Amino acid sequence: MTLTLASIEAGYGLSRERLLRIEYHLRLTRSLEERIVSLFRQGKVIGGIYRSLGQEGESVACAAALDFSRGDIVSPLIRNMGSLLVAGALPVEILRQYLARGNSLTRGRELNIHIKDFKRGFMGPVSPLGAMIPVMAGVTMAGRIQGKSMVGMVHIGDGGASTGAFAEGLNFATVQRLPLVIVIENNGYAYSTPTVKQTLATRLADRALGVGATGETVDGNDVLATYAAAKRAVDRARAGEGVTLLEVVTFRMKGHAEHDNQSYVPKEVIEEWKQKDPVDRYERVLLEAGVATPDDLAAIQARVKGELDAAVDEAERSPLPIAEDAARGVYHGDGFWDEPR
Amino acid sequence: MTLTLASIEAGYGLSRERLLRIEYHLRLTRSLEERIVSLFRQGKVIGGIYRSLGQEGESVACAAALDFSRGDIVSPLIRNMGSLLVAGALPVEILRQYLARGNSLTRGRELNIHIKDFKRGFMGPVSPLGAMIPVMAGVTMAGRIQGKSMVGMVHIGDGGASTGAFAEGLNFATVQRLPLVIVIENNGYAYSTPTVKQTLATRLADRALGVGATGETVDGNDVLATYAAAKRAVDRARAGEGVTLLEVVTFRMKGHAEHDNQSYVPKEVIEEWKQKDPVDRYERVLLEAGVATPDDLAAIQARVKGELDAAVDEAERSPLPIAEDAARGVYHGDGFWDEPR
Amino acid sequence: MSENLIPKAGGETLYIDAIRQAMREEMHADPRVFLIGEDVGVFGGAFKTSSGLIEEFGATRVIDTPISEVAITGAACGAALMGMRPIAEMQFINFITVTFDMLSSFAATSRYRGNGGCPIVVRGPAGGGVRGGPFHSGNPEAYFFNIPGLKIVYPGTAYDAKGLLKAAIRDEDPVLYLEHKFLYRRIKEDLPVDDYVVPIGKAKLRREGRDLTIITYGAMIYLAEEAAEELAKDGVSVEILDMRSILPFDEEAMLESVAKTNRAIVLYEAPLTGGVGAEFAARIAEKAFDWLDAPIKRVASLDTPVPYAPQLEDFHRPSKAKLIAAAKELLRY
Amino acid sequence: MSENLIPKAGGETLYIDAIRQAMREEMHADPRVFLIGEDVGVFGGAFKTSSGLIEEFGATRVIDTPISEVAITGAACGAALMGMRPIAEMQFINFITVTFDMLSSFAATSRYRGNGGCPIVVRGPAGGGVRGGPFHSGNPEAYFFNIPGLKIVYPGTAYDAKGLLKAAIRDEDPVLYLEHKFLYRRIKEDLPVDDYVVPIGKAKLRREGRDLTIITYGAMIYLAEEAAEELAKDGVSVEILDMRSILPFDEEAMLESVAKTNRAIVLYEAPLTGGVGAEFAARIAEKAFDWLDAPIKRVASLDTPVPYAPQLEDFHRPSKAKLIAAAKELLRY
Ligand SMILES: Cc1ncc(C[n+]2csc(CCOP(=O)(O)OP(=O)(O)O)c2C)c(N)n1
Ligand SMILES: Cc1ncc(C[n+]2csc(CCOP(=O)(O)OP(=O)(O)O)c2C)c(N)n1
Ligand SMILES: [Mg+2]
Ligand SMILES: [Mg+2]
Repeated sequence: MTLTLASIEAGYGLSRERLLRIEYHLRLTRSLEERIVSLFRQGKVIGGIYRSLGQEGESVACAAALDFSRGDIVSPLIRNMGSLLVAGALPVEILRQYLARGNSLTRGRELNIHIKDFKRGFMGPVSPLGAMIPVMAGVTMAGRIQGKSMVGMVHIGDGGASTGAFAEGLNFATVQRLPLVIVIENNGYAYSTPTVKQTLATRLADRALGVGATGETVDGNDVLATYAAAKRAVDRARAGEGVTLLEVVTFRMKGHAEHDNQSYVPKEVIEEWKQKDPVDRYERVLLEAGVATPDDLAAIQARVKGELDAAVDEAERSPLPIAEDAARGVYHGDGFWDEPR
Repeated sequence: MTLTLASIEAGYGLSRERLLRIEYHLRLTRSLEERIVSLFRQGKVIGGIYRSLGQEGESVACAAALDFSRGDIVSPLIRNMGSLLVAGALPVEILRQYLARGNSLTRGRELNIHIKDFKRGFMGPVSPLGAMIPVMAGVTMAGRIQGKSMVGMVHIGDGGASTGAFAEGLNFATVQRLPLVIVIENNGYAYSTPTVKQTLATRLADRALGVGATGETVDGNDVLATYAAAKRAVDRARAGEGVTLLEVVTFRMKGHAEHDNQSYVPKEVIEEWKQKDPVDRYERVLLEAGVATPDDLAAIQARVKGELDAAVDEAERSPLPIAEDAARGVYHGDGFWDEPR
Repeated sequence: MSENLIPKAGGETLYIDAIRQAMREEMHADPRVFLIGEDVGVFGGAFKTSSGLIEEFGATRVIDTPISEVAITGAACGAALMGMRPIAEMQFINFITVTFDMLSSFAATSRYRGNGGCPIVVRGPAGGGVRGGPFHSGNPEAYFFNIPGLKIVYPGTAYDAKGLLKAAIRDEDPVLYLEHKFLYRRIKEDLPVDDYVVPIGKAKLRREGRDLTIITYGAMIYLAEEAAEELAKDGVSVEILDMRSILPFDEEAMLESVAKTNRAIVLYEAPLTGGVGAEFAARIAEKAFDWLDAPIKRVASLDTPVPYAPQLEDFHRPSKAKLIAAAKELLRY
Repeated sequence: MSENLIPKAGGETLYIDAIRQAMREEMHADPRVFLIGEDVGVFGGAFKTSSGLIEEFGATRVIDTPISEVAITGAACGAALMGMRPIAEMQFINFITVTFDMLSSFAATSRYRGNGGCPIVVRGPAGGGVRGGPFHSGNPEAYFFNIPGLKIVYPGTAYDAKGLLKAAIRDEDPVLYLEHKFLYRRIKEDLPVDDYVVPIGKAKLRREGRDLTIITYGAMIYLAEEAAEELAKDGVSVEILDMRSILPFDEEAMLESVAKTNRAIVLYEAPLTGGVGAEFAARIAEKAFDWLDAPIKRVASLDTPVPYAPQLEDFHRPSKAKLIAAAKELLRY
């Protein structure tokens, strides 16, 4: 079967505009991360960076299945910068985090993508893995009490799925039939620990079986397939059919953080996954289906470059935090969070 | 097929002697608990009591599948007094716990069946549900490091299976391929919460699927079937085939504790389960198969009565704790635990 | 909901009923308030603290959960961020340790790190004297006391139980609310019919005195009173300050009282070392040094887990005798 | 294993290598010792603290685990009861809060309730100053300080890091071992080649002085020294007591020093309120009252989570300036 725009529209319900928007977000994610790496090398980033190279596909595709106009909320992990961008976080907001600026969303108190804005529909994680599953259960539970038709989506890794918080949250959300999609990113490793040392299960989606949720596994580097699976899960959630545990199979193409050279990953494996790069694959689909021309893709990259030039510039010009502010905004009532920055 | 001693021996590998020993432990458990209830009504029990009526079958059958001479260790829950007795805990030791005596195994510091003796092969739980799963994983891990061929068995309820500690312990023990049998007692309720509010899963044994363990569900009120399933699990564990999650389906015939009149359980359900009483059923099998005569059963009950008369007497004559001892034995080195009591 | 639809209670009220009244009235007054926990709905809670609430407010606002303290408190946090006012019950407060991370990492830091205020209440039966043994007698306030972003209260009277719970529910930040299970059905007070709150962070002077201040909270206020009565017979005039709120606590009231009496005993039910009372003593030692005529004494439980047998538990706990001995030592000073 | 097969190390040693040396030597000397944690094996630990150990001792004694702090510490407890000597690593000490219940309910109470001693070591990188933000800069010692049955140590030197870890591994009770990640590669000392331990519960007088004692531990000993140097220029003679062990702690050494200098500052890196230093101050206020010529001051971090940006974190933390100001205030007294 030859791919055409019509066949994609029929199969996935995605218009040309939305397909190109996905492409834009894929490129935006990858390029923004490259900017962050280069700022890091210049010594401008405070703290570490955690790459999502190779995982932009599932991040963007899953978030694209949400409907932020209906109040949907996504809670990404550190390697889901793409989800945040789809939800409407601005590159400059993410850059200000990495540069620890006083006018960042967290005012320099927190790092990388740990940012929240419910109006736009996102909430970054806390570091303890698993914690966001119960929290997002509560977010969707509140949505239901409030009569909203919102859906929640929360990401967890193959490693994070071993936490008790994950297990409690999954079971709790399932038995309460909450409109929550839990995405397990099986990217082969948790820091240096391969998934075979994390669990004997071969399909992480099978955790769903034990609690009565719906489970599904999808090739996370296939953007359209991932979108389709995420969309099914979101639709089920919105229809009141409860929790889906969606396993996206992908690969972490860089070490855990910049200092980790990934020596524990066999070279062939990295080579193999390079061939499966989600952005390359997606672009081939767009070209093959005649959705976009090489010029269209170049135009998108040019747009991304322009936006990021401006964003980096703005971030670097952003003010540093005021030292004395460290003492404020712990509790309600001191006005800190009402002051403009 | 008519049941005979020979068919039971062939099917379950249980000799007449062992079959009668199981009967003895069933009766001992039930009768000991009745004694505790009567002491409770006399106001002699400190704190509460948690009945196992209706669950003696699975407690005794599961523990009977262990081989304590090989160093096996069982960690029961509050409703598994039967497991302790099979492992060799003495009725007087359990009574001293309830009466909070100074010469109890815990010297009056802990309650009911929270007692431990690794030489005999048992360790009671702490109250936080789920905690014993990781702990027993560690016990079996140590056994393996030490080159022992021991097996561990740990009990958890339908309610306790919702804890993060359970999930972490199950996954950890499974991926480490530890010789551990985890028994989930699905007795219909966790305090007042029916299993349908605990989880959407219909088979709790399916939690095994999500982590790559072996799962099995058995009628916990069928003593022989439960023994057989437990024996399979123990054999697998000893053979290095890893963790089995064994769900025993049973029913809690009394409230959570003595003060709970179980008003939330439909009368018919209780009536229905009364018909399935594990001790009655087991005795019918023994009689039908010609393993025992009514006189044999009466003799066992008489023996139990005699032993318990003596045990209650001894427990009631046991000394109260010495107040000043409360300050001692927190850390190693003050000699407290070396002193006889 | 209009004011006059809110059912007013009051009158002779047990400590435990004060808690229920507070929840009920707040649930009437504010549709954002809901209760979540194990057996809190159909069963009305292990201690019947929430009995009747599910009948009145339905299962969407009185939520029975699996045995999952992390999920219960985590869901409360998520709901709070969405504008709700969850009350999460721990069946026994001991089990709050299971979800320590959710409270310390997520809830306590939420506002500070720009994630928004996280106005949850986590409440549950605390305290000993009920022969509950090591796992059902806990006083965990000190575990959470070095975690900025949390608030902690521990009422000793029915009046405060109601007023502090209302304040906690209305508070914009996460509050740990410890209720003393020994007091549940032993304390009965005449409560106002009209709505009131007891502000978090304000101590209550329970007894005025001249010679010595006992600074305490929770169930220990009654032990302090017993000791004060006895000391009064010897002509010693004891002042008793019920802190009620632990984080934040009423430093001013504490210092004021010590400035007057010049002698202080800090009394608490948790083990001595590392208890909340250490902070109280440290503040006095820094800020009321000039007024002190004697060392600051502490009376607390032994540095051991809580034992089960009555003889052991009684020896473990602070006693009137220990309190009076400490007082006499200070007075001789 | 015969004595002479135990590899001796020593010489110029980084703080982090002192930790590795201690584990390695104890693993050689005692087959019951093993290490368990996330990425501790093949990768050698997130900070490379255990690098080389799996090559030397194999995967049964250096165990890589799933991300399951409850299982890691719980399994350590179970193994300890079986006679082993497990060392459980938390990748960052912050994540110890995930398994608070296992440590407080199970491990701490085990001996007391007749379940047998539970000799585990739980260790992990603690402390701030590394721009780790709210979740990678924690000093959680106070959370565990009101839990009898646990021990807590927090070394500030390479010598103590090695000697205290050996003592912790050999201890018959559960020990939380906090290692300061800022010091890992910044502190280097000449260590003895022969086996030694630093006994748990003994403080170390780091600097003798006459006018004022700074009581501290962990990385703060260096801040205390900087301040002492500066104060020395003004002729002020500062004594510095490095507590090293927090539970139990060396009350005697503390009181002795205060008896000599008559002035005390308690310095710690955790937030002020409810910190371990409150207990130190309270003990002094009770037991050294007669010797005190001035209030007991505390210098600690702000009562906030640890912020990420350098400007904020530096303001949050104790500083030389704050310490000197506190000292001067006491000296003027
Ligand atoms: C509860 C907890 N334990 C340990 C850590 C330290 N840690 C941070 S990321 C990480 C590995 C995560 O692996 P995975 O969940 O597979 O996500 P990935 O990095 O592959 O996206 C670990 C162990 C943590 N953040 N939280
Ligand atoms: C972590 C934790 N939360 C709450 C409790 C309080 N609690 C004690 S028993 C119980 C119900 C247990 O139900 P289940 O696990 O099904 O065991 P059963 O009583 O039916 O044998 C609860 C909620 C506890 N012990 N531990
Ligand atoms: Mg991963
Ligand atoms: Mg049950």
